[in-house]
Amino acid sequence: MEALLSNVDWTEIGWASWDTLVMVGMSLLFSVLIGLPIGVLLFLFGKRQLLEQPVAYAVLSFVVNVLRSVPFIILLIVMIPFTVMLIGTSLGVAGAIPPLVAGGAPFFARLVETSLREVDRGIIEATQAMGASVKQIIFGALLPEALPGIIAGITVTAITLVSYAAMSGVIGGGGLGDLAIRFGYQRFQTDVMVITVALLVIFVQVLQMVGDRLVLYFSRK
Amino acid sequence: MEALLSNVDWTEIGWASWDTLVMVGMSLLFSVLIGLPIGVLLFLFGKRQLLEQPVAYAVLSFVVNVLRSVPFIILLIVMIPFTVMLIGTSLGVAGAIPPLVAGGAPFFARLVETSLREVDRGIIEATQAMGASVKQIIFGALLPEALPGIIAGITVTAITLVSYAAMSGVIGGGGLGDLAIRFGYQRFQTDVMVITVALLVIFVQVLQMVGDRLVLYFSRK
Amino acid sequence: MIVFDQVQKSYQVGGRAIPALHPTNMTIQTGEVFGIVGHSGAGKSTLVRLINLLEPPTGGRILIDDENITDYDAAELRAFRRKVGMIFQHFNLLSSKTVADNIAFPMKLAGIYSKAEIRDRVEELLARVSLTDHANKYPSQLSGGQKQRVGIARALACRPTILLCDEATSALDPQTTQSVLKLLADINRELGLTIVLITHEMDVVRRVCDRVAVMDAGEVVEMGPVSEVFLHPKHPTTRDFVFESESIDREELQEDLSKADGRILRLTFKGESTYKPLLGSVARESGVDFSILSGRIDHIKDTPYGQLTLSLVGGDLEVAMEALKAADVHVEVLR
Amino acid sequence: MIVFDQVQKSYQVGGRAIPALHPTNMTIQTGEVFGIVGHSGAGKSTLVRLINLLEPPTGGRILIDDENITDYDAAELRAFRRKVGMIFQHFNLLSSKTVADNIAFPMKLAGIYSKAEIRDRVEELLARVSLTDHANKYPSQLSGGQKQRVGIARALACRPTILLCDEATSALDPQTTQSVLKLLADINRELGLTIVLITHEMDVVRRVCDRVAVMDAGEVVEMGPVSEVFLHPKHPTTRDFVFESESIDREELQEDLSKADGRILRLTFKGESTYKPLLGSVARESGVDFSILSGRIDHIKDTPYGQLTLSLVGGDLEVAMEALKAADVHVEVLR
Amino acid sequence: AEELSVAATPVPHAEILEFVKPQLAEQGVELDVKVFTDYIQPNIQVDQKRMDANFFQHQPYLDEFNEGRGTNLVTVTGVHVEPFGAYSSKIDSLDELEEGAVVAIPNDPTNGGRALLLLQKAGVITLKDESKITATPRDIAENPKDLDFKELEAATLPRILNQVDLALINTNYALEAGLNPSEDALVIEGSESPYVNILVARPDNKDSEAMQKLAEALKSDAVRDFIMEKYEGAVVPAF
Ligand SMILES: Nc1ncnc2c1ncn2[C@@H]1O[C@H](COP(=O)(O)OP(=O)(O)OP(=O)(O)O)[C@@H](O)[C@H]1O
Ligand SMILES: Nc1ncnc2c1ncn2[C@@H]1O[C@H](COP(=O)(O)OP(=O)(O)OP(=O)(O)O)[C@@H](O)[C@H]1O
Ligand SMILES: [Mg+2]
Ligand SMILES: [Mg+2]
Repeated sequence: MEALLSNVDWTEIGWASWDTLVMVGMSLLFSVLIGLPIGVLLFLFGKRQLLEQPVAYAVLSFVVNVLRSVPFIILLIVMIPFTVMLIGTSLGVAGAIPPLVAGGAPFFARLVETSLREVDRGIIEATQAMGASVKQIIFGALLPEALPGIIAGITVTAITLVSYAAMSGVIGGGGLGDLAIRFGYQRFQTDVMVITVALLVIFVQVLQMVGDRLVLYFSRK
Repeated sequence: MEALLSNVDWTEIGWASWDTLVMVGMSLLFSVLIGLPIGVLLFLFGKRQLLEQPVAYAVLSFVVNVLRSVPFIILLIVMIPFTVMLIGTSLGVAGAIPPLVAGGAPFFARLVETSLREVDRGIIEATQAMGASVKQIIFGALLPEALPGIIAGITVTAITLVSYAAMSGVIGGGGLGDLAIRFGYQRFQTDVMVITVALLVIFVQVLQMVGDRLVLYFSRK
Repeated sequence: MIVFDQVQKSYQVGGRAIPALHPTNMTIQTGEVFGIVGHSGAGKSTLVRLINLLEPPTGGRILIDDENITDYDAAELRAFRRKVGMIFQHFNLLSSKTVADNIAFPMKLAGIYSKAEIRDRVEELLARVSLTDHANKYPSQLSGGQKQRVGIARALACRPTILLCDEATSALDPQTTQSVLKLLADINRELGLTIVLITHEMDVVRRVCDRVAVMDAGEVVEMGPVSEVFLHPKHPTTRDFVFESESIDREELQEDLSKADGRILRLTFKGESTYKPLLGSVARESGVDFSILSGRIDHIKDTPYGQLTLSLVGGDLEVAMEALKAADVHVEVLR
Repeated sequence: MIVFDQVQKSYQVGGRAIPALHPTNMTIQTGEVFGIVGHSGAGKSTLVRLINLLEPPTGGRILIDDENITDYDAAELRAFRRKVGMIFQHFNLLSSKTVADNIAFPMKLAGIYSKAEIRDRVEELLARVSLTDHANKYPSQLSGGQKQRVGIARALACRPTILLCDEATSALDPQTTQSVLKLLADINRELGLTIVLITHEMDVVRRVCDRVAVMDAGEVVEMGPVSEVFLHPKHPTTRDFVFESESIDREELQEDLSKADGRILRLTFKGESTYKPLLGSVARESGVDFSILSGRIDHIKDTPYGQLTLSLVGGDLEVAMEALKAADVHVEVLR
Repeated sequence: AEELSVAATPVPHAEILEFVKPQLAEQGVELDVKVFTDYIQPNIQVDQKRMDANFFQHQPYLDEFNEGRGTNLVTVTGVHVEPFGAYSSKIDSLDELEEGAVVAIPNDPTNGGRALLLLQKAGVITLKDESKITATPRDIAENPKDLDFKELEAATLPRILNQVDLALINTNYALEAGLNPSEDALVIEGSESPYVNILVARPDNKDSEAMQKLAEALKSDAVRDFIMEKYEGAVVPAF
């Protein structure tokens, strides 16, 4: 056992776990905060929808697509000046968060758009007939009705961020994924790789289970 | 102009575009072929669903989660023996496809699961009442009813595969994303980076527009 | 007052515009209960959904209290809709909210009610539609009629001045229907609520409507006070509805008539004459024997009316006819 | 033959089991049209959904043609369900299929029909429910009644031997209802189809049902031939329904009675006596004058019946009563 | 104490820095080692004064970088060489390379060009520009055996050795993967290699006291012994 895990530095793994937690947690928070309104706008501006606005839709959709097309590593790099401006550094865990958000928010926005499209038109109509403003329709009807789908979207986004975060080693981000790449891939320390991947699996599994629970809890159909 | 794009080798960019197309196209095809049934099973085995099977669900969900937790670079590496077994090589464009599928299929499966959950229960019941087998319910009712959501899921998966494919340089996969990283980033040829990223943006934009069209076309609600 | 001025509506189906409502002129008075009947697909729902602009008209103007609502901007339209309650054919309840929250929803949207007011009003409405026990259920846990009652309570929550009902009692049993109608009639009387009511149940029209419009294939083919339209229908579609409501299918009628002997008359009484002991005295005076082939004595809103199909045998027919006519009874000779 | 043997059903609401159907015994004969009436939330839909096991019972056995369907494995259950058509309260049409494809769907599922057979049958059914013009529309482009007719056509597509109708005509106007009922009655007569029919319209029960069950709060409180149950209701709930169907609200009745003079009788005729020229001759013989306060002459399925509330003034009351009774009329003295 | 932040790749640079950390601490210099797995950021960070120095590259790469990015980073001192070698699981000498054999080389600019230069030195190919250190397969002038070059990430190469005829692998990766450079390499760079790994800083801090203390420490005998003992020939001291 000792020999088997000879390369494993548990303190480092502890820190890496914490880093992953912080990176994923913070970037998920901001991805949701930024992606949700974008997703709602994408939905509202879409064809045959409440605020049908072909031009606004095209522009927003284009911006989202640009962020989604740039390979994440490139995103990490080209965002550096912006990241520095925003939070004072582009290094480490903190520096990884803005690019993660830049990758996660447009992704989540698309999932939100898809969920909102599933909301029964009759319900939107009924809310309109009550004289609700667009804002009230969003918060009173659209979001509550689409909640299970949106939560499932948050789960998928969280897990995607876990795998994005693994690439943050490029800018010294660290975390479990980076550890797996640095030791497992570049240094051929399979034991470290197995342990870190196992921790990642556990982390993802927990995220998924919590997500599934919440989806079930909020499903009223 | 000449000087501005002095580093750009258009033949190479042409090839890289083709490589990206092939990698994304093929891996999308297989991701959908494999992810769709997994997504359907995840849905059917889920709580309060047609074939409620807590154990089968847990196992399947776990496998999906494992594939989703492993950082893509690690996946590229650990899959090498399997890739060689499957298609005889783990190098280049062909070698990139199995890991891309391993990353894309579970991702798509989750999106399918979410879409299917939005299908009206009454419709499933009506189909059951007609004496439909589970297979008939799936193909006759579930999939057609969830089609717009599933198409939106395919679009999101395709775009995610584009960004995964950028990492395939690790095993010599190539493609536009890899070109952007190797030349634009590592060799400071900003012109190459701009061109390749622009091509990626166009590619993603086309994918999204086609996806949006299809979603609209199949939306009957 | 709701005025339709050449209002029309077509839907796009496969690229072609299919008219669902031909140009229509119509006036609904403030405070009246206005019924709309018509065959399935005639355009009733379309017409009602135009009143609060859930469907934008493809032509014409809609005036509500002399304001052209088709000209409204978004804010004006919202303010207008706040005063209009709507009960949907398919209920359209929010699946994510409990029964109580569904009813409270329009009040919350209005933003002018205190928490306590909302709670009290919801409780009151729940009691009115007998759903107090189900307050915390979600719509998916309700029976069809229970869902419909939630929709009714929700439409009434903000005390609207206009109420649009699209088959508001179709999923309800007769007693529940009756209590809902009573509720609507009470509000109509007390607060002058204008009610526009689509229904397939002629009893409902008879019981609560002041005026009725009959629609057929996208057109209003007959319109007028209920007693007028029901007792003296002019358009074939209207006759269909009225006969149907008398349970007299034409074929059946033919059959019965062929079995019966003698003269066959259709009598229509209205108002107090309905309760006069007429038939007995006529029989005595003229010596005719009569049997009732079909018929009904009932009310239209608060006016009693009766319609009987009789076969008369023997005696002096002329005398009998004269006596009936003298007593203010409308007589039609069917054979 | 459908037999319920102590069948019960409860739903889980917030962790507690709420009974929706108390243990029930019941037999529905093959080839009969069996009506179910009851107040909203009484458990009618629940009962019907138990018949094809859309809801698994929480207790008891359901026997269909002497086979215990609760014991069926998946394949047997599927084979059984193929023979049972169901019309849903909320239609449950597939939004992704056209009208024609929705109707063809159960035939495709059955897998025993050729393309041509399916096409012909769909065309025939479309014509029967008057939707030929709408064959290529999607459900979202239909009116409420049109959707319901698609549901009806779909349920009939595979020529089932049992048809479950959950308020199958609630969204239809009287004429369309009538033509649908005629369609059902024809199939019932020609092919011996067993029909279980939930409805809120007493006319529907009267017109097509052989027997009827009245439900109240999860229990079947009265059951029997329609004429029996309708003309001589025993349970208070049944009386509610029957009185309602006569449009005689009890309050109204009290009011009318108080205005009328003399004796008040309620006469019930059944069969041929309905058409006898009785009233006139009685009036002549006994010298009484009568006015009809309310009432109705109509059919229950193919049997004519009548129910009249009369007030009698003057003359010899005893003689009149005797004459009526002698003519096989059921007489109730109300005042 | 004075603080000195240094960006480094994990092996062996960060390890060597960690080794001298206690020694420097005694001299009043607190060393802060930040590990990077990337070859661009360490230079950028130093140039933008967010870090003081870096230790991961060799001189040719630095020159290329300075030119490409317009930076002005300077060498403080050379420390070690990581000799580059060619390995195969199929052949025992470069002469056995067949027509159209598949050759895998790293796809990053530092190592890709270096691999081609090594092949040129072994007489297998000729480059258009014989000393271009960022050469790619596009820059090959003569390729008599018509070799099929595959570019992969450096750390992947040992893992696909059995799928190709020849792979050019950094010694550190070869070692990690259990290869023995002195025995298994068909050809390997000598210690005269121009690719000495260097400590890099900016002109303004290159002569600072702390920086000089670090440079001295890296060239100490203790470090020499540490390298020899720990890396067994995969890393060779260059002082
Ligand atoms: N899924 C469910 N969960 C909890 N309670 C339910 C559920 N479905 C029905 N109920 C309750 O069971 C009772 C009977 O419902 P059911 O749908 O059988 O009524 P119904 O007689 O068909 O009424 P209606 O005429 O209004 O359709 C109702 O009180 C209803 O609230
Ligand atoms: N969104 C739509 N697209 C196309 N056609 C439509 C649409 N909505 C309604 N129609 C058509 O317009 C006509 C009128 O529909 P409407 O819903 O007004 O009928 P209705 O009188 O309410 O009928 P019902 O009593 O069956 O509810 C119908 O023929 C229907 O098929
Ligand atoms: Mg309608
Ligand atoms: Mg029901």
